Amino acid sequence: MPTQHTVLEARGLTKSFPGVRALSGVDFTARAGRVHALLGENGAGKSTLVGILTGNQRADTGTLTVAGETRDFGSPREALDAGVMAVYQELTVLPAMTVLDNVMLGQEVTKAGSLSLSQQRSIARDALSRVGLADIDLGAQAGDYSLANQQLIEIARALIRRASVVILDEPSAVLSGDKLDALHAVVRELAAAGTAVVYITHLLDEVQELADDVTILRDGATVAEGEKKDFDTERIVREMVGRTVDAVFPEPGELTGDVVLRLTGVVPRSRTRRPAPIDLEVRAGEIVGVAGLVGSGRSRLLRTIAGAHPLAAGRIEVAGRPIGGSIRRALRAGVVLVPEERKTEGLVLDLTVSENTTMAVLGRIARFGWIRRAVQRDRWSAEQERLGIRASGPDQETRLLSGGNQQKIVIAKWLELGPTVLVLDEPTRGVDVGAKAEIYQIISELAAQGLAVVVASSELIEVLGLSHRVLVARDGSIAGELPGGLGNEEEVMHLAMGTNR
Amino acid sequence: MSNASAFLARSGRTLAPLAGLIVVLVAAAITTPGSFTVDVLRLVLFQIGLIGVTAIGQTLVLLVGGIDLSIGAVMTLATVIVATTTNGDDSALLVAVVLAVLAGLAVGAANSALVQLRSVPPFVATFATFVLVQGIIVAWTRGAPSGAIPDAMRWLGIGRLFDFIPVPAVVFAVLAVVVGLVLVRTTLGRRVYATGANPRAARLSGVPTGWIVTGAYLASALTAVLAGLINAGYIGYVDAGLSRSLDLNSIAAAVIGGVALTGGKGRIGQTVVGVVLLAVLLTWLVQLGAGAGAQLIVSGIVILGAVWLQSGRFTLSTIRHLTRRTTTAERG
Amino acid sequence: MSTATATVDARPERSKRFGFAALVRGGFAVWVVVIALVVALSIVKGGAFWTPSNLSTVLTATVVLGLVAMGQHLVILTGGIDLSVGSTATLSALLTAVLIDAYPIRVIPVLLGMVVLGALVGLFNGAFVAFAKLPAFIVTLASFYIVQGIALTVSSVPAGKVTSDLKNFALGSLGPIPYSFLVVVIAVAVVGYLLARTRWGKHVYAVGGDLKAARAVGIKADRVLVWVYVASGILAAIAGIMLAARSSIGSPTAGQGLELSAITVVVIGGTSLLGGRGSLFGTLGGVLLLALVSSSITLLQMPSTLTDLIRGAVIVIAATLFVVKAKR
Amino acid sequence: SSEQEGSSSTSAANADCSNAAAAQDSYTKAWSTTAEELGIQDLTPVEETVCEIDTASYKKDEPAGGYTIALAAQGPINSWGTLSEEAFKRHADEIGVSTLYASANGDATTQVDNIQQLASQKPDAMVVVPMGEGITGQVQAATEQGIPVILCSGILPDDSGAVSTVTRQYDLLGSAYAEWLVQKLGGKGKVAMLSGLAGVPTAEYQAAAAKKVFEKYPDIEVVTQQYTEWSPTVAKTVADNLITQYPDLDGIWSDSGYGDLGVVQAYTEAGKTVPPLTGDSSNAFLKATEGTDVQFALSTFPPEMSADCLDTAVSVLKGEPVLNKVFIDSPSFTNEDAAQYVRKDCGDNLFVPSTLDDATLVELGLCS
Ligand SMILES: Nc1ncnc2c1ncn2[C@@H]1O[C@H](COP(=O)(O)OP(=O)(O)OP(=O)(O)O)[C@@H](O)[C@H]1O
Ligand SMILES: Nc1ncnc2c1ncn2[C@@H]1O[C@H](COP(=O)(O)OP(=O)(O)OP(=O)(O)O)[C@@H](O)[C@H]1O
Ligand SMILES: [Mg+2]
Ligand SMILES: [Mg+2]
Repeated sequence: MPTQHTVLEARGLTKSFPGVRALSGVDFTARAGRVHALLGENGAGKSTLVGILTGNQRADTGTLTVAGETRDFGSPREALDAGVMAVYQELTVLPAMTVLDNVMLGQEVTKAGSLSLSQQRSIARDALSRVGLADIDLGAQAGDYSLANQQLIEIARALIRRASVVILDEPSAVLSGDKLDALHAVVRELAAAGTAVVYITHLLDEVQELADDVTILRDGATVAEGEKKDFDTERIVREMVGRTVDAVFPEPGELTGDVVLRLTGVVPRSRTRRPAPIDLEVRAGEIVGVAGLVGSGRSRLLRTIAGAHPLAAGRIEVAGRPIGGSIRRALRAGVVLVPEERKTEGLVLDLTVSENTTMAVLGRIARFGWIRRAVQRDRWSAEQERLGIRASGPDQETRLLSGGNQQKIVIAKWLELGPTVLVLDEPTRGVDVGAKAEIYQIISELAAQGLAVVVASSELIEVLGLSHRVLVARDGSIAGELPGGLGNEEEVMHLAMGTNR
Repeated sequence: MSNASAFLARSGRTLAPLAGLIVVLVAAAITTPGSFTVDVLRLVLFQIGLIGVTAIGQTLVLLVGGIDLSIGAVMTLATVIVATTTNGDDSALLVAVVLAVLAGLAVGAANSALVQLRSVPPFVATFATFVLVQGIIVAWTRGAPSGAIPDAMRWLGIGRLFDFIPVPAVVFAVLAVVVGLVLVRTTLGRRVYATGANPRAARLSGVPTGWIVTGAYLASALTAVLAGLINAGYIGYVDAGLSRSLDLNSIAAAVIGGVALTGGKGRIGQTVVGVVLLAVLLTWLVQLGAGAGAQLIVSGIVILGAVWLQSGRFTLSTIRHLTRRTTTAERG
Repeated sequence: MSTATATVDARPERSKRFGFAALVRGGFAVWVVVIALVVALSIVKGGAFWTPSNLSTVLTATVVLGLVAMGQHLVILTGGIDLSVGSTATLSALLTAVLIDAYPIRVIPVLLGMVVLGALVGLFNGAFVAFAKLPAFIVTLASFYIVQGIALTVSSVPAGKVTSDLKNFALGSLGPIPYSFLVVVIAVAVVGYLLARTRWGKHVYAVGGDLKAARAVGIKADRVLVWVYVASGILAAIAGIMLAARSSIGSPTAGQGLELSAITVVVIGGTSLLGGRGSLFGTLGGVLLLALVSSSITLLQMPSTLTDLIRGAVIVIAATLFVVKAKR
Repeated sequence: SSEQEGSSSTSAANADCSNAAAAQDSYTKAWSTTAEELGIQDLTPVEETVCEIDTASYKKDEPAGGYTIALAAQGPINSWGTLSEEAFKRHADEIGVSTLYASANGDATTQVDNIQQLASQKPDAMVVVPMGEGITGQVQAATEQGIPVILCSGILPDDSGAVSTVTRQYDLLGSAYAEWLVQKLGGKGKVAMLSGLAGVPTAEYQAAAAKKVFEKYPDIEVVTQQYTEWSPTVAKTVADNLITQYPDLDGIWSDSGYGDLGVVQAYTEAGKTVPPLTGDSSNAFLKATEGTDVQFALSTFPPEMSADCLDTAVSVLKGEPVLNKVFIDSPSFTNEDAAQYVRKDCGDNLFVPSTLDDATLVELGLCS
């Protein structure tokens, strides 16, 4: 076994974005030949740390030492030259380029200036075999492959560059089954060869299986660090969350209302396979959770309900009236969507907070098309108070707000409309812990006031904790239904992966 | 703190073209000292009117993330229609103007259809309609548009308000104020900005983005028709030769003023500054007696300089970046 | 050292290798139209279309546009646009004639000088795009004005004279193949090779496809961008040389309007203006389409008043059919 | 070699120059007529070698369907182009010639392709309306293929290989306008020059000839040269600027009557006297200045000369001797005779006087 010396060490890193303090004092050490699990809730700052270690971002303060030298990477290239590389959470696979070109990108093999195709092919073929993609067509466009295979392609790319530190940011998020096994084998292989592997994941089973060391971030700071043997799953969760888990979720209210939302034989349009039809009824006051693996079709189902994704078959009714297929019809019926991608779909970041808040009710704050600014300000103040939004004033640019406050503005925008069905997709993604609890509280109160709520999340605990009942999505359809409340995690996972019974 | 720096950045964006304007004015004062007269001012005002009207339409299209290269062709189309249908007869003017407006709307609709229904990049779509409209004019008039411009129209081009301000400048001012107010103060304007800055979010919020984009192209075509009428009124003839070049002035004006080519960012006020800068520049260059070559060179430098100044990479953010780096160094 | 791991399901999720979308993506769609047009012309004009002199006419018309379009193709692949190519070709044409002024001994140095000139214009564009991070549209619009202005300052009238060798090269042909076509063939070979078989070529696609991703894998994106504009400038300058050689003199209006034709050609060839996606094959099809259209208007003796109309209609139709759908 | 090519050899056409005296006479006559028409005392012809050439080598028996003659035209970008094309075609019908034609859309680069394309269709002869010197090489190529080329309404360098050039002389127009202006101003004053399009020979040659004339008079000051794009709109904008910048301007040399429309408007609207000006004779200008005391000298660059070009081409094919340069003699006049020329029944786009018959002009929508 190679020596287990420290190859990378970060001390006291801080980093602020407009409105958000992403890192506030992170310490981190990676050692050769070991798999180091970097853990933390959504928004804890893991990816930001990766960004700094790889030269994509610059720390505001703090020091970084790589192979004994103090470094301040100005570009990913400098980091790569120093032997630090990453497989990013956001894929960097270029869909229009071939698999071969993607794998070899940035590390092309040339002979006299000319790409050496045969050598490239054999190198790529070898790397792809190691991640389980031995049969992949090197000449096909990468965009034609599933997200999971693209993720593996990207990992194959990382294998070729013999880096001393390899960071994998949530590589398992889109993988399951054989593909996950293939990934784990590769990680072990890398560590065995003396590479320092930094492994970011939300799956705690993986930590137990793979990790040698553990570092836990909370709210942008290192809260615990040590060898894996000192961390059992319970401790990890406690350190990550910083409080006991079930205290966060408000108790789901009594169910008394009528059915508001009804789906009969709904099939969202799909480019690939035709999923089984979905039937669903949601009552006023009810919170229905949707769980599933990445790419299982949660978002697609939610978008279909809100009219943002076309319907291939079936009927969607609100209070008995059909609404399917059109955003504007859905909005008129009071079906509103808090989308997964807050920045690209939820908000117009260039506009002010009050402008975003009133975006869906422009007709109401205006007289003959003329916006009454006082009304706009009033609406903003009302929502600010109701949801506890922290912003400097009605004219603050939305871009400058923190994730949680931005998310609250998306919700505020819909509350202004007076919705009957609230559809939330990943409502707490990129939201810090404090704001998370507040958002849970808001969702639960809204349900109690008689809204029908559908909420999807990749965080199992969140779906289970919030909902009256949980639907489990698999392969674009609903694989089963379970009662809400914490404790069903394992069953949900079985349903999601199709491994039960 | 962040608010203050945001304010600085924002005012930097607005001040940059103003700074450019001042530079040009100073240059003019030095090189052609005789040109600071009331008469020259009137000339500048007229230029402002002529360039400005189309610049407003162009700004709307830029705001929704498009670009309109077909303006020059639509201007000529309007002139030709008025000349041929009226043949100088005042009583037929109304019908002619209606026809010109309809023709303009048809071009705007074609642009919008290409861009939205077929996802043709606006640059290519509007260039295609430019060539097509050009072709229609030539095929229709056999290259020699006949007819005459009614006298009633002349007022639009050569009239003066209070015996001084050229009517085109007044038309531009009114248009700028109206469009400016609509953009900033009405639901329509809000929807335009939302559509340009983030079409997906806007659509999910119930904004009919398709109609907004269509509206922008239609509005741009209408301002082109108006500019065509102003031109016809100014000279009183069908000047078909004018249409053979793309009208890049409207784009240049908006861009100099700081309207973003990427959509969703820019105020009419910025376009106005850009228009004034361009008008002063063009007038000054003619006054200077600069050759055709020098005029182009200076125009190019001014466009680049103005945009560079506002890019923020030139001044404020660079300074901020530098200060931040030093503090890091001190603490590190 | 590689441990054998299980093979996973590596079938493509969707296969877009066939069908209209794939045709467009691969740049084949426009060739379908080119072939249809050739068939139609063969039927209507019989042998007249296939005479060596007519073929040579069509091929000659592809030379200047083809050179400029290839540069534009590179720039558009990176998600940029180059409006200055027409002016650059003009300035290069003018200076070629003025500086050579019929002295054979000056030919080589002047031609090299023109290539350097093109590279300098490209460097100017590339530097502002890559380092000042200004939109390519504005940077190249400005240099479009500036370079045209310089050309008019050099001479506002046609001036200079190339040597008879240059002229004979530009005007001569070997049966249906004009000598000047050789220049395009070489340029296609070079650009095609650079794109397909060099590291730089791959990086061009990567920078256009996803700038952040390209940087993340260590690509020197700024450098790639600068070189792309330099290449475009050089190709435009060579196009200018061809313009001068064919005219035998230089003119300050020689390359007017080339930039828009070039952009049009690239787009109808199936290249996305958003960058990262496009085939050189399609761009060449676009060049041939425009050359065929303008030469067949004369071949078929269509009324001259319809020239612009036909050209406009072809562009609109081609754009409608062949533009790669932009993802919002 | 470090020698400049073609610098020593003089025009090859001179070698077989015959009957030179008569030809030369016809050349100087065009100058004296113009001088007379405009009442100019002193108009010295620019030196020019005109002579008769033997065309026996181009002689070709007329085929059954008549000769096929190609026209590389300017294209219908303005009424001049339309009229030029129309006159050519009508005359071709009259004399039983079939035509091929191509439109350059006003662009030299396009015309290069046009000439090659037309040549590939093997016409018996080709008439080219040159869009610029840029086409010289291609014209040479066409002649080398054995197609006699007649240049029409424009000139190219002597080595273009064209058999004959049929045009109204640019030098004559530019000089005559300048001399008239000088005489009007009594040899003393400030003059502005307004040319058409920068870089286009039609504009630049006339301006160059005018500058030579002005240089002869030390008291004439050319204060500025601007471009009008042959557009009254642009000309008016330029004139507006002239009024403010040079309030004491004495005369305006311009190559375009259509552009002059803008000048007249600008001065009139500013309440100033229109300075004496020059240009080609557009009906619009005559109509606009009717009944005013604007002083002007106009000459003509008749589009209908394309018919003469066609005749010359046919002569060449028949082996009849032609002149190497046929300088069209066409009317010039001043404001005093304007009433004779104005066509109130016709539109603004007409160049007067037109040799096309009224029916044709009506059909083209130029007259009613
Ligand atoms: N470019 C940015 N601009 C503004 N805020 C940002 C930016 N990048 C990250 N943030 C914010 O910084 C915080 C930390 O984000 P980061 O992506 O590092 O979290 P993470 O731990 O990787 O979360 P996840 O598990 O969801 O990937 C979040 O609040 C996020 O919203
Ligand atoms: N960025 C993407 N590019 C291509 N296909 C995608 C992308 N995102 C999702 N898909 C595909 O769309 C289908 C449904 O995805 P959907 O987003 O609804 O799933 P999800 O369960 O919400 O996953 P996620 O956690 O990514 O939001 C899947 O087949 C998936 O592969
Ligand atoms: Mg992350
Ligand atoms: Mg999702």
